[in-house]
Amino acid sequence: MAETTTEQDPRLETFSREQLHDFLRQMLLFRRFEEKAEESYAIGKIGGFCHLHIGQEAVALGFIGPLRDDDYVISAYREHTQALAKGLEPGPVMAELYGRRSGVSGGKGGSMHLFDRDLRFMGGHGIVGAQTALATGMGWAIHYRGGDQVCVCFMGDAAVNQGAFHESLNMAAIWKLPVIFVVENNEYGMGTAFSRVSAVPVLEKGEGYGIPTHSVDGQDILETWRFTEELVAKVREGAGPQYVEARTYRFKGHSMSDPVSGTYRSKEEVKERTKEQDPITLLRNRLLEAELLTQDELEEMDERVRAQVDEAADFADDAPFPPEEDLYRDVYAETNEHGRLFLDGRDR
Amino acid sequence: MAETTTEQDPRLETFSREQLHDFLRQMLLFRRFEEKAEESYAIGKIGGFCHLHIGQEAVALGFIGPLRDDDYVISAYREHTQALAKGLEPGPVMAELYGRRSGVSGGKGGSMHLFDRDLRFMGGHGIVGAQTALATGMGWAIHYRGGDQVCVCFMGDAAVNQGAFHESLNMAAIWKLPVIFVVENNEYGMGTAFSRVSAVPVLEKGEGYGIPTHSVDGQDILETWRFTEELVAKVREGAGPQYVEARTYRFKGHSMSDPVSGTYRSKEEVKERTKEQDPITLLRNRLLEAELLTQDELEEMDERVRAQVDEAADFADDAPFPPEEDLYRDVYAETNEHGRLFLDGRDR
Amino acid sequence: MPQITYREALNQALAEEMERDESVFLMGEEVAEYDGAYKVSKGLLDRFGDRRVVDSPISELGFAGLGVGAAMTGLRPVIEFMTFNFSILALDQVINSAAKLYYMSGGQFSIPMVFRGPTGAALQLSAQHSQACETWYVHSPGIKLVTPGTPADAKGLLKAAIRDDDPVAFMEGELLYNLKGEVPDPDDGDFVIPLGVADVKREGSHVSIITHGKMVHVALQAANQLAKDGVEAEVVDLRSLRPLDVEAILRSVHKTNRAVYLEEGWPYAGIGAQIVATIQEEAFDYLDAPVLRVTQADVPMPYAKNLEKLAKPDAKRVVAACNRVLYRD
Amino acid sequence: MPQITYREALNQALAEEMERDESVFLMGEEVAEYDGAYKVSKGLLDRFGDRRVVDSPISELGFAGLGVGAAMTGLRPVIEFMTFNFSILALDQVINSAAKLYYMSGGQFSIPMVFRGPTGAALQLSAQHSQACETWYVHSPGIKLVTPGTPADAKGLLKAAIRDDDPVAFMEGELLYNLKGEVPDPDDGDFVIPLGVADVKREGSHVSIITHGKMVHVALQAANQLAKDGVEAEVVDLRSLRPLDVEAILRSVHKTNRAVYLEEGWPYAGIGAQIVATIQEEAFDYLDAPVLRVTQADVPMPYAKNLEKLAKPDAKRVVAACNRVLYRD
Ligand SMILES: Cc1ncc(C[n+]2csc(CCOP(=O)(O)OP(=O)(O)O)c2C)c(N)n1
Ligand SMILES: Cc1ncc(C[n+]2csc(CCOP(=O)(O)OP(=O)(O)O)c2C)c(N)n1
Ligand SMILES: [Mg+2]
Ligand SMILES: [Mg+2]
Repeated sequence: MAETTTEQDPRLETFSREQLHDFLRQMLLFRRFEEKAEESYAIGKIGGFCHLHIGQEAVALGFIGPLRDDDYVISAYREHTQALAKGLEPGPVMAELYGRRSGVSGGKGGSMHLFDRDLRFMGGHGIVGAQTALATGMGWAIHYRGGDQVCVCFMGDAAVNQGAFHESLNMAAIWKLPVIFVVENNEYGMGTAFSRVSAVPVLEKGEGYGIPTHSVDGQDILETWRFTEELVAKVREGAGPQYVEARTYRFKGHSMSDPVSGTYRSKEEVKERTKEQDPITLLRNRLLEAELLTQDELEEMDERVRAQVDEAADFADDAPFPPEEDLYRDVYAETNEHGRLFLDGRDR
Repeated sequence: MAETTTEQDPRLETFSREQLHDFLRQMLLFRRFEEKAEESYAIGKIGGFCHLHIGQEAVALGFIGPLRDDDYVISAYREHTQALAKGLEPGPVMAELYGRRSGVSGGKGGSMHLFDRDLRFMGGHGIVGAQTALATGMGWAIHYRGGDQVCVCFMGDAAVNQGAFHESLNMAAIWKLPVIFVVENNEYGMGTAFSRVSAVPVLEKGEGYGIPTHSVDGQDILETWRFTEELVAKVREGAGPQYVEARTYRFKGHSMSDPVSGTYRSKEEVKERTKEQDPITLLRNRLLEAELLTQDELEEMDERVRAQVDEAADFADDAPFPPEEDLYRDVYAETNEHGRLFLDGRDR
Repeated sequence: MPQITYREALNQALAEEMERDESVFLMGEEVAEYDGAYKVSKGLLDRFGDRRVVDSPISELGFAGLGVGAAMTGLRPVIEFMTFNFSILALDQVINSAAKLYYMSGGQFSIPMVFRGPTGAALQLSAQHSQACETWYVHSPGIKLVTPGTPADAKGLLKAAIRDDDPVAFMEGELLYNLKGEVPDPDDGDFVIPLGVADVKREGSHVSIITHGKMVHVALQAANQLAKDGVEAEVVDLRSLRPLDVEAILRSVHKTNRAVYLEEGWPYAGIGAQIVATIQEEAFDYLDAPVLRVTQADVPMPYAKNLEKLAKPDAKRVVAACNRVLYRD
Repeated sequence: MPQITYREALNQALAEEMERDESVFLMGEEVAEYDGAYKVSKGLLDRFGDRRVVDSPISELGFAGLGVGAAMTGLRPVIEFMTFNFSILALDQVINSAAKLYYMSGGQFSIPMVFRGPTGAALQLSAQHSQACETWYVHSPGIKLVTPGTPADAKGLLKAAIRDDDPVAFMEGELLYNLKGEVPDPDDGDFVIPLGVADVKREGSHVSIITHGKMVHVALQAANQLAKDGVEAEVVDLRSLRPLDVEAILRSVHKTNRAVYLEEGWPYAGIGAQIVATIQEEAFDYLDAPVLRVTQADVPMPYAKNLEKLAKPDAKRVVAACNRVLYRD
């Protein structure tokens, strides 16, 4: 669990001031982005399911920031901030949430299905656990081509009970694929505490495959970042698949339509955890205490980030809806010359 | 691995002479039954897939013999001898292989789908790993009703890589269901050595669930039997699910249409293992050496068993094929009074 | 008769059947402590305890199989899929176990269980969460499929499905849960609707709009619009897709000589395809026009609001199809 | 032209495409060291090594998903299902990933891969191993489905499927593997048959027997029997079910005015249901009789030899259906 001590963290010295500021700025951006999404959802600009990543920012940044552009990242449906961490622009990401043509998936995917081929952000998947098999395929492809990239695959704690997870870890292990399976253990799958659906802790779910397992404090960006740097270096050198538990906490409800607390967790629990384990507050306090950040710098940073998010929202607002002809576009990559691909008899 | 020593096994004394003879007789029956099936398959009396259990008899007998009638047994498609061990009659089992109305599944199931509701032999399932989930359901039902039965679920080594296995073990663990998962590790899944499809040994595949794991010599009936007696007693008392590796070996090809050896395992390997690890030879030699069996008794026993199998084959030969009206029988248990259940427009 | 929601109707059906028969239990993701993702099982945990109302891990294949195994011993599991979209993971246990075990075992193991949850699209849930799953469940014999469109049908049919000795897929609709309608008071006795009986939701003589599930309401909307034009459409709600009330379909077509099938799902090998084939096999000489189908566009469901609207079948398309078979276009 | 088996034709296609394109690899159970459960991949391990011919664990969902993930990066996986029966376990990755990713990502990630293996029944493999899986694969848009019935079609279509930029389900037949037929010599140049082109396997003017996959041979048998009676049946082999050569179907029906669909699978929401619907939607005025279907009996496949024979569609039933649509019964 995250430290609340005021003793200075010796790791601070191992990062440059710019880097530390950048950590804070990025996590603030994630946070403000999600808050904006929350607002926009409330007024109907975003529809469907919308799962916020608030509280888990240090996992996204720490596990993605240290990657190279040609490394792969894949995730489930709670992936807005991961997309931003991989370099997707806030404007097109917000536009996707708004269902606009300029969205990162052309408005077809929405909140759960953000993609960017060039940045190797491989989605945004809605079937719990399914992305683990896709990630294994990316690991396979790296191995097949003899590259030294890695694939970071995020999943929630509840995903480890899926068969796909099991089959994927096994295949990754036998072929020594460069996949880092990161379980964001935020302790709940919707309204179900992990301890109610597993007889062992999350970390032990990685056993039985011959894969190294690790557990890190997911609220501490210094820890997740450094850990990832070191782990990725090993994987690039052939260490094979890795299983990582990132201990974190979901500050909001499961999705916008679910309550933050309720029968499954108490208001008090949420309040306490939110207060004590906010990755942004933790970093900010450390920087302030260590005099690596001034209050002014902080305020300016937050203002900049807010402006950036407002800009993203404006971009999304101004973006056009997809034209009608997009309905039948992108179903098939290859337009065969023969036969019908669509059997609905509608005019196209 | 099985002992080849001539020192007397102290465990012999813990079984009565009758019991030991019965072990031998039953395993001989299984063996002769399978040999007859092999013969019948060769001349076309049995069709489709036919997977023999030869070499693995001590697993079937040891894990089923100690059970009560009201305990459940479920398996995959290599289940002839398990059915016999649970008390199904050789005649109706053979008749099923022959596809006859008097077969244990009315001729509809065949070799892979033997069933007996009264004897709680729950099949005979053809999708690798699927039976693990069904077994979990039986465990659930026992738990639901507050009974002290157990469910023994057999699977091959290759089945542990299925998602269903993973999901099942997890559910059995969280609800502490009385299911004993027995992996018959005969080292191969068809032509694939287990070590090629798992980075860890079979035993470790049971890790990560919070379930006790065990490994036993599956060629030694004294071991499998005693082990099962003790384990079942514990499970009846609430010890919850168990994971057991029974180390064994497949003496024949994967199914009747596959070669015994080939690119995936050498003739020599099969020859050596067959010679040194035949569960029947091992028991017979021990009994002879310990003077718990005479050569005459053995011969008489084998003759009796052969007669029994011949009788079973005669029964099957004489049994009628299912009548045509059986085609549409047993699709639905409930004949609804309204609407059509069958949409083929055929006369029935 | 009291007006209750579709959600309450399902809840009543579950509670009554669990009360009546100790062998009925409910298992699925979030069904207990959370009262169900869509609150269908609200209060059942409190009432029946955690032995009979059980939260499962996210292991669709596993808990579907668990249900089948429990049913083999005579229990009557109700397995909730949070939505049927996720049940594709479980399809092997549905098709290869639930639907075949009775046959494979020569009639020894019936599988008296229900798989239930919403099918089809809600609003902007995009491709992986918005598909009508009927075809996957109806193609294989050995299983039954029920698709109630109103609160009364939801209650009466769910009770019948739970009592049925065969595996029944029971497909609801997210967008139906809040729908209100008259449902007989529980105090007035057991309200059970037998499977396999279609219901004429509106009488008419000019054209038959045949449909199932939540599309019933779209059909009625279309019929109202047509009525303004003097066209009286008959709306036949199949309610149960297997058993299928072929006689009711034929009765209507004999009367109207024209038919349109309306469904939420995709066209290729959809339910409509089967109904068209059945009608033309059995009522060919009664047909004055081809039987047309109105379906989802043959594309995965897009997220964008405007595209989603285009993709879904609506009353306008139904009216157009009716006009076409009436040669009024 | 050389006569080779369907198995050899597939093997040639795989070898040629792997030779031509480094991004093609083959993965599945027993495909490498064992040369394939049905020996389709015989010799490929020796020729291409274990990087490109890969034995997988029995993890259908996992390795199907692995294929999709690899395809997202531009590789061209050929994923073998030992039989498509087992692929029901993998259907989530087929439908929710392979078929939808291109759409969901707004056209960024095409999925250039092939799922292949036998579909339908062989001999006495009973219920879980004997089902035609076409409907499950064709219902959802985003995937293509090819079902070759002859060695030449097997080769030409597999090569096209591997080169196609979309996910293609390629369904073979256990009972076809030993079938011999003429296939152009590899030395005479690349032999590729485009997807979406039906093939008239026999010309005729009285009735159209439309079919796909191994049923082509049953159709031809039926046509021969009919010919003895003076009835000239046209046998239209669809070869590819999506894209679907609707024009070829209509051409034949315009000529014969009568049609029968023959398929190995079950009737309810089967391929035939779709074809019947399509024909009657688009050629209603050309039909002199209802389009009939000949399918597997609507029951799980029984093991007993005599029942299995009864369950399967055969030439006799096709002849009877043709006679019915010709009003000759
Ligand atoms: C296969 C499947 N089953 C059920 C769902 C519905 N569902 C969506 S998210 C979720 C909970 C997942 O929890 P977890 O994996 O811990 O991720 P978190 O939401 O906490 O990030 C469920 C049950 C789904 N999307 N896919
Ligand atoms: C899901 C599934 N995939 C593939 C098959 C084909 N198949 C049947 S048995 C088998 C090998 C299983 O090996 P193992 O589990 O070790 O059991 P054994 O045959 O050795 O008893 C395979 C691949 C199947 N029946 N089901
Ligand atoms: Mg979680
Ligand atoms: Mg084995």
